[in-house]
Amino acid sequence: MQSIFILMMAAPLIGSITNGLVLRSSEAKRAGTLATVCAFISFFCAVILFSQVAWGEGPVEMSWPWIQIGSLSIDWGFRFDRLTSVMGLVITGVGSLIHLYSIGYMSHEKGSYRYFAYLNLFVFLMLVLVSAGNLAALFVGWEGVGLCSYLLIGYWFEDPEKAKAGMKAFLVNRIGDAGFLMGMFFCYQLFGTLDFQKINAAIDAQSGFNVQLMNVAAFFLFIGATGKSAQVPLYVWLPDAMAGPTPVSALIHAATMVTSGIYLIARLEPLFVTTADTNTVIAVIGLSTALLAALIATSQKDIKKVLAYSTVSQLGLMVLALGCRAYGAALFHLVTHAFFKALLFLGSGSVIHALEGEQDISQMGGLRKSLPVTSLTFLVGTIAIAGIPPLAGFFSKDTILHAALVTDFRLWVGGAIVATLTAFYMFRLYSLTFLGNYRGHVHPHESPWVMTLPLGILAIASMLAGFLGVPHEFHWIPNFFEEYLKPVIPPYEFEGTLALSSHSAMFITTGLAFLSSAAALIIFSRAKSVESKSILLRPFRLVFENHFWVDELYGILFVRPFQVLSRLFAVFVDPKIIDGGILLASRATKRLGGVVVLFQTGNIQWYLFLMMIGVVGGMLLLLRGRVI
Amino acid sequence: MKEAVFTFFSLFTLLTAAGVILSRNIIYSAFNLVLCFFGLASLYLLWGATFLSMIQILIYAGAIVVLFVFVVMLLNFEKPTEQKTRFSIIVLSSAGVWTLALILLRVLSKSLGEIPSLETPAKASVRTISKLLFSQYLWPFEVLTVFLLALIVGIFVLARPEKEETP
Amino acid sequence: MILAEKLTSMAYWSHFVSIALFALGLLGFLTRRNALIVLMSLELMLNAVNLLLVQISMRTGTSEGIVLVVFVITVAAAEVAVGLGIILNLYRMKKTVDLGSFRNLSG
Amino acid sequence: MTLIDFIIAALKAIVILVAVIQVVPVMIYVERKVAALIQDRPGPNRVGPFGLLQPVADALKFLLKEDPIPHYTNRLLYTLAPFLSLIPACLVIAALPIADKAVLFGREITIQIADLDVSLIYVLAIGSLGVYGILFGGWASNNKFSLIGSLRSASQMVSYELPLGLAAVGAVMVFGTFSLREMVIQQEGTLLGILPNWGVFYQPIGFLIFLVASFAETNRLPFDLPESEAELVAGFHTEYGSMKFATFFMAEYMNLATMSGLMTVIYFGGWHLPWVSDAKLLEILGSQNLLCIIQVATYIFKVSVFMFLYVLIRWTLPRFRFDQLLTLSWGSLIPIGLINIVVSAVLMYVLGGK
Repeated sequence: MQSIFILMMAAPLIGSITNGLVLRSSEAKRAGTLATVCAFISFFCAVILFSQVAWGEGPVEMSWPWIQIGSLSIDWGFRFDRLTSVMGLVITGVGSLIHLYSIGYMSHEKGSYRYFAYLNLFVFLMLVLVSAGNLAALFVGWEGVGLCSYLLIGYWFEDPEKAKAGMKAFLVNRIGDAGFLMGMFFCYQLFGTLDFQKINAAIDAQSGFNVQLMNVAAFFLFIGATGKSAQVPLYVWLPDAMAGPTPVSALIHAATMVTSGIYLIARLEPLFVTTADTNTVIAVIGLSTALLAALIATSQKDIKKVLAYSTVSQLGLMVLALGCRAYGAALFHLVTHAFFKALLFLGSGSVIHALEGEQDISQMGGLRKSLPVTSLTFLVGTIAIAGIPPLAGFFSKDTILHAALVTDFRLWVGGAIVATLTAFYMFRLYSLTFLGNYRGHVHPHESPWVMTLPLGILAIASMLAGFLGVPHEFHWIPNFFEEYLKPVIPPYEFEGTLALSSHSAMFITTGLAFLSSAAALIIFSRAKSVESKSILLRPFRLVFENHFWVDELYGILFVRPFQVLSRLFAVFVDPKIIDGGILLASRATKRLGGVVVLFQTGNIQWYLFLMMIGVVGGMLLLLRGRVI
Repeated sequence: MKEAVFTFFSLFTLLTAAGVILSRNIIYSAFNLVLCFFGLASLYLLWGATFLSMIQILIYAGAIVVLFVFVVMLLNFEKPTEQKTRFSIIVLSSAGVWTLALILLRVLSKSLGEIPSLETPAKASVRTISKLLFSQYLWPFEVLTVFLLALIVGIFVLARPEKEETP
Repeated sequence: MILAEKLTSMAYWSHFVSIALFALGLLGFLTRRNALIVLMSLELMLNAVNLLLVQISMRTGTSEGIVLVVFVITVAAAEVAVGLGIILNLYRMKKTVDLGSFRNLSG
Repeated sequence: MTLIDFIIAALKAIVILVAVIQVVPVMIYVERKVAALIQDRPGPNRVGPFGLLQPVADALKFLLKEDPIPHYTNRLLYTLAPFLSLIPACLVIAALPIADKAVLFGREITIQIADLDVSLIYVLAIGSLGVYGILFGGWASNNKFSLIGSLRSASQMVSYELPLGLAAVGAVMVFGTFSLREMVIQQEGTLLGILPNWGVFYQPIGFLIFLVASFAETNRLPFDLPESEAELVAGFHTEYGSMKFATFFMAEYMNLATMSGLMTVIYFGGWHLPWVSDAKLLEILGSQNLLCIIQVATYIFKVSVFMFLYVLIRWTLPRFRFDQLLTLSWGSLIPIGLINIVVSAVLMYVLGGK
């Protein structure tokens, strides 16, 4: 089994090296085929490993020593258990479909070997992240995927805007990474190890740990997760990350990388279960992220931006679930979200591809006829994310809302609003894009099969994935997902009395989703323009369209002072004080050398004369009249 | 008798050494140098270092000065002209040198005079010297051989005629 | 005892001889400008030290001094070989061996 | 050291020196006669019976000729040079053991001027000084041919002293001493019962190297590059005439004699008759002095053989070219000499001593 594991890890790495360093083929088809084959090999290995883990002898483990300093001992530990298998399947499965899709999407691109090399490298590092056996190894994958994200966002680095977006993503992630590192150090301080197994076992075995410290550790780790998983206040990089190629947005910024924060917390489930204070923070942040992003999403005009904010919103929902200690629910939503959000992104990519790069939905409309496959699959994705049964989103979202309801009624209300808004902005997007009349100028055309095939597969997955984790309300269907994860993550337990019966809550949310979908369809399917005419809504729209001016706020609060400080250093401290000091030293040396050079006449006899004087002087000094 | 011989050879050595540094003609300097080495060899002989005395003649007189004379002759094809040294330099140098000599004489006669002398002068036989060379001083000896090897290479590089620049 | 006394006096004069020889060599080194004579002066200095080593060694009956002298002679021979090689090259360059004309290293 | 000792030593020196100088006239005659023999002509035959008095006539000619000193020469060195050549040649003889000892007036007298314990090095050291005569002579003559002869001589001497010394080191290793007298004494008796116990059987290769190098050291054909008359008129002594030239000439023959003597001493048993030990001989003769005479005769005979060999080779082999000469030394003789030392050392270690 270990060899299969190694093959799973190695295939994308080899593909990356071959593409990026060896072949450097300028043809997208050749590079893409190689990358896709590698990704598929990895996927098959993941499937084999999954079957092994599910029905076979259990987790696959490997490790060899990495760092040995005094008592600190860190291994290169890998562990492929049930949780990892879920993530691994998503990464390699969705990943390989997106590789396939990319062949078509990048076909007009020159030198796309770079793109495929990065993409393969990303898959490899993501696998490192999810199969890491300890925090340090996970951090390697964590940073690695951050790097790949940076490289791919800035893939078209000739455009300064896009390069800047990559930079922004990287820098914002740094803040989260600092939190992650702090959390790691606290974990080491608390448990004396970084190994997940040992940490979890230690917490399970005894509760004598300092809860305050554990809260702090959990909090810092959560800051890391907010960075990677785009939560308030560090979400601002994700919408800008849409500057990258659309398949990248689908893979990295919707399906996999952004969920690594969720994965991290799920992985350290025993730690987070015990930290009540932190959980409150997590839940509040998750809910506020979900609400904020959903509101912003309702008035965006860029098709990818809408999806980006939708992603942020859905991630917020997952974090909310984490805050409610419903780790299984969060992971389930992660999986279903990976399917339908990847589907939506790929669909939007197909649209953009068809419209030769047009992303503004005001230039779209009525594409249903020219892009039938895309339109149909996009509709499936929309229904799925809107939470309309029996598609995937309904089940996973309902599980989360149920958890929120159990935890706190207020959280459930917020979650229900988010669900309603989700249905609204998604159907708005669908209507404006595919219904009504075509407002653009470019002649659209349907995409090739390499692009539509992944769309189809993902659409089917979005329809069926929900039945893996049917909520408890439908207790006659077993919850496979929860059962499967039971050894790693204990299922969620009911506690206390509910303000609302779970069935009625489900009916309310589903009904709201239906209503808002219908409203969106009615309002926008016949709309002449994207903007609504209502004066009443204008101030809201202004706020939402400008993302609550969060970027501007950050600009004033952090970026500007930092820039001023940098300017100070650049203009004054560096040239005057530091350079000045160095120049002073060099000038002093030169002056001194100018004096000493008088002794360097190039005449050997002069040197010997000086030496003799020195010897005579030294001897006289040594003797001090003792002999003479 | 012995003192007389000793004094004679001491004076001989010093006079010829003075000849080395005072001669205007460089060939006389070389000639004086040979004689000086002979004087030194005689002094060694008087002190009982027979082997060293022979070595002194064999290497210094037989090889080193021959090389000097050889080079002098090579350079003689166009007579090298030596400029006169400035008088001030001579005065300063002499003052320094003789001060140093005086100090050294005082120090040495004071400190070395305290070394107990043997009743009869020792004989440094070749056997003793070679035993020392190959036991106590083996390491310096080996280092010296490596040094000589490096020297051979160095000389070879120095003496090689400059290569014509090949385009 | 008489012999010992004689030796002591002889030792004194030996010191004088070797120091005087050293001084002469140093003087020659400092004042002569012909590179060959400077090299010869160097030899004189080395030999002055050799003389001192020999007489101390023979007076005390140890052979260490002699061994040292053997080393010095070896190194001196090597030094002369290199020195003369350098002087020949210098002569090839400037057609003179006057040390005053080699001041390229002047600071 | 008493006065008598001093007188004996002085007398010994004078007698041996005078005796060795007699080599010169003899060699002049032999050389001319052998040359004539090889070139198929009668040779000197006018002065005395068989021309035996020819050397006397030559000497008279040298003595009576005008002795001019060219005005462009360096007078001092020009005059000094021949003697610088002759003196080392004479000095070397002091270390050669000619015979064991004689008894005169109740005193044992060793037939050797000075019995140094490092006589082999002494011979090599003083022998290497002969080059100064040639060097200064050539330089003082202020003549390009002379100068080139001198330069050649210097490099030749320096080059061939090394193989000479290396060959001698082999012998020193075998005999375990630097004293020539010791070496001769050790060569008494027989080796393996058949051969005489001579150094040449211990050091055959060393002997060959020594022989070749000795030709170069004495500036004899085929290595007489410093005076090669075909190229350099007469090399370093182009400007010399009459008695000064004769002095150079004497020095050459003296060197020849000492080299032959050295080879005799190191490699051919010195004064020993082959297969007969001194003690047995003394028993037969019954007199130490008689034995001494026989020893001297043996020694002179052996030396004569070598001298004759020199003459023969001089008139048979052609002259080397200068680069060939140097290549022979640095390229063949020195490496072979080094290998000889190593092989000798290994063999001595394996066979346990001598």
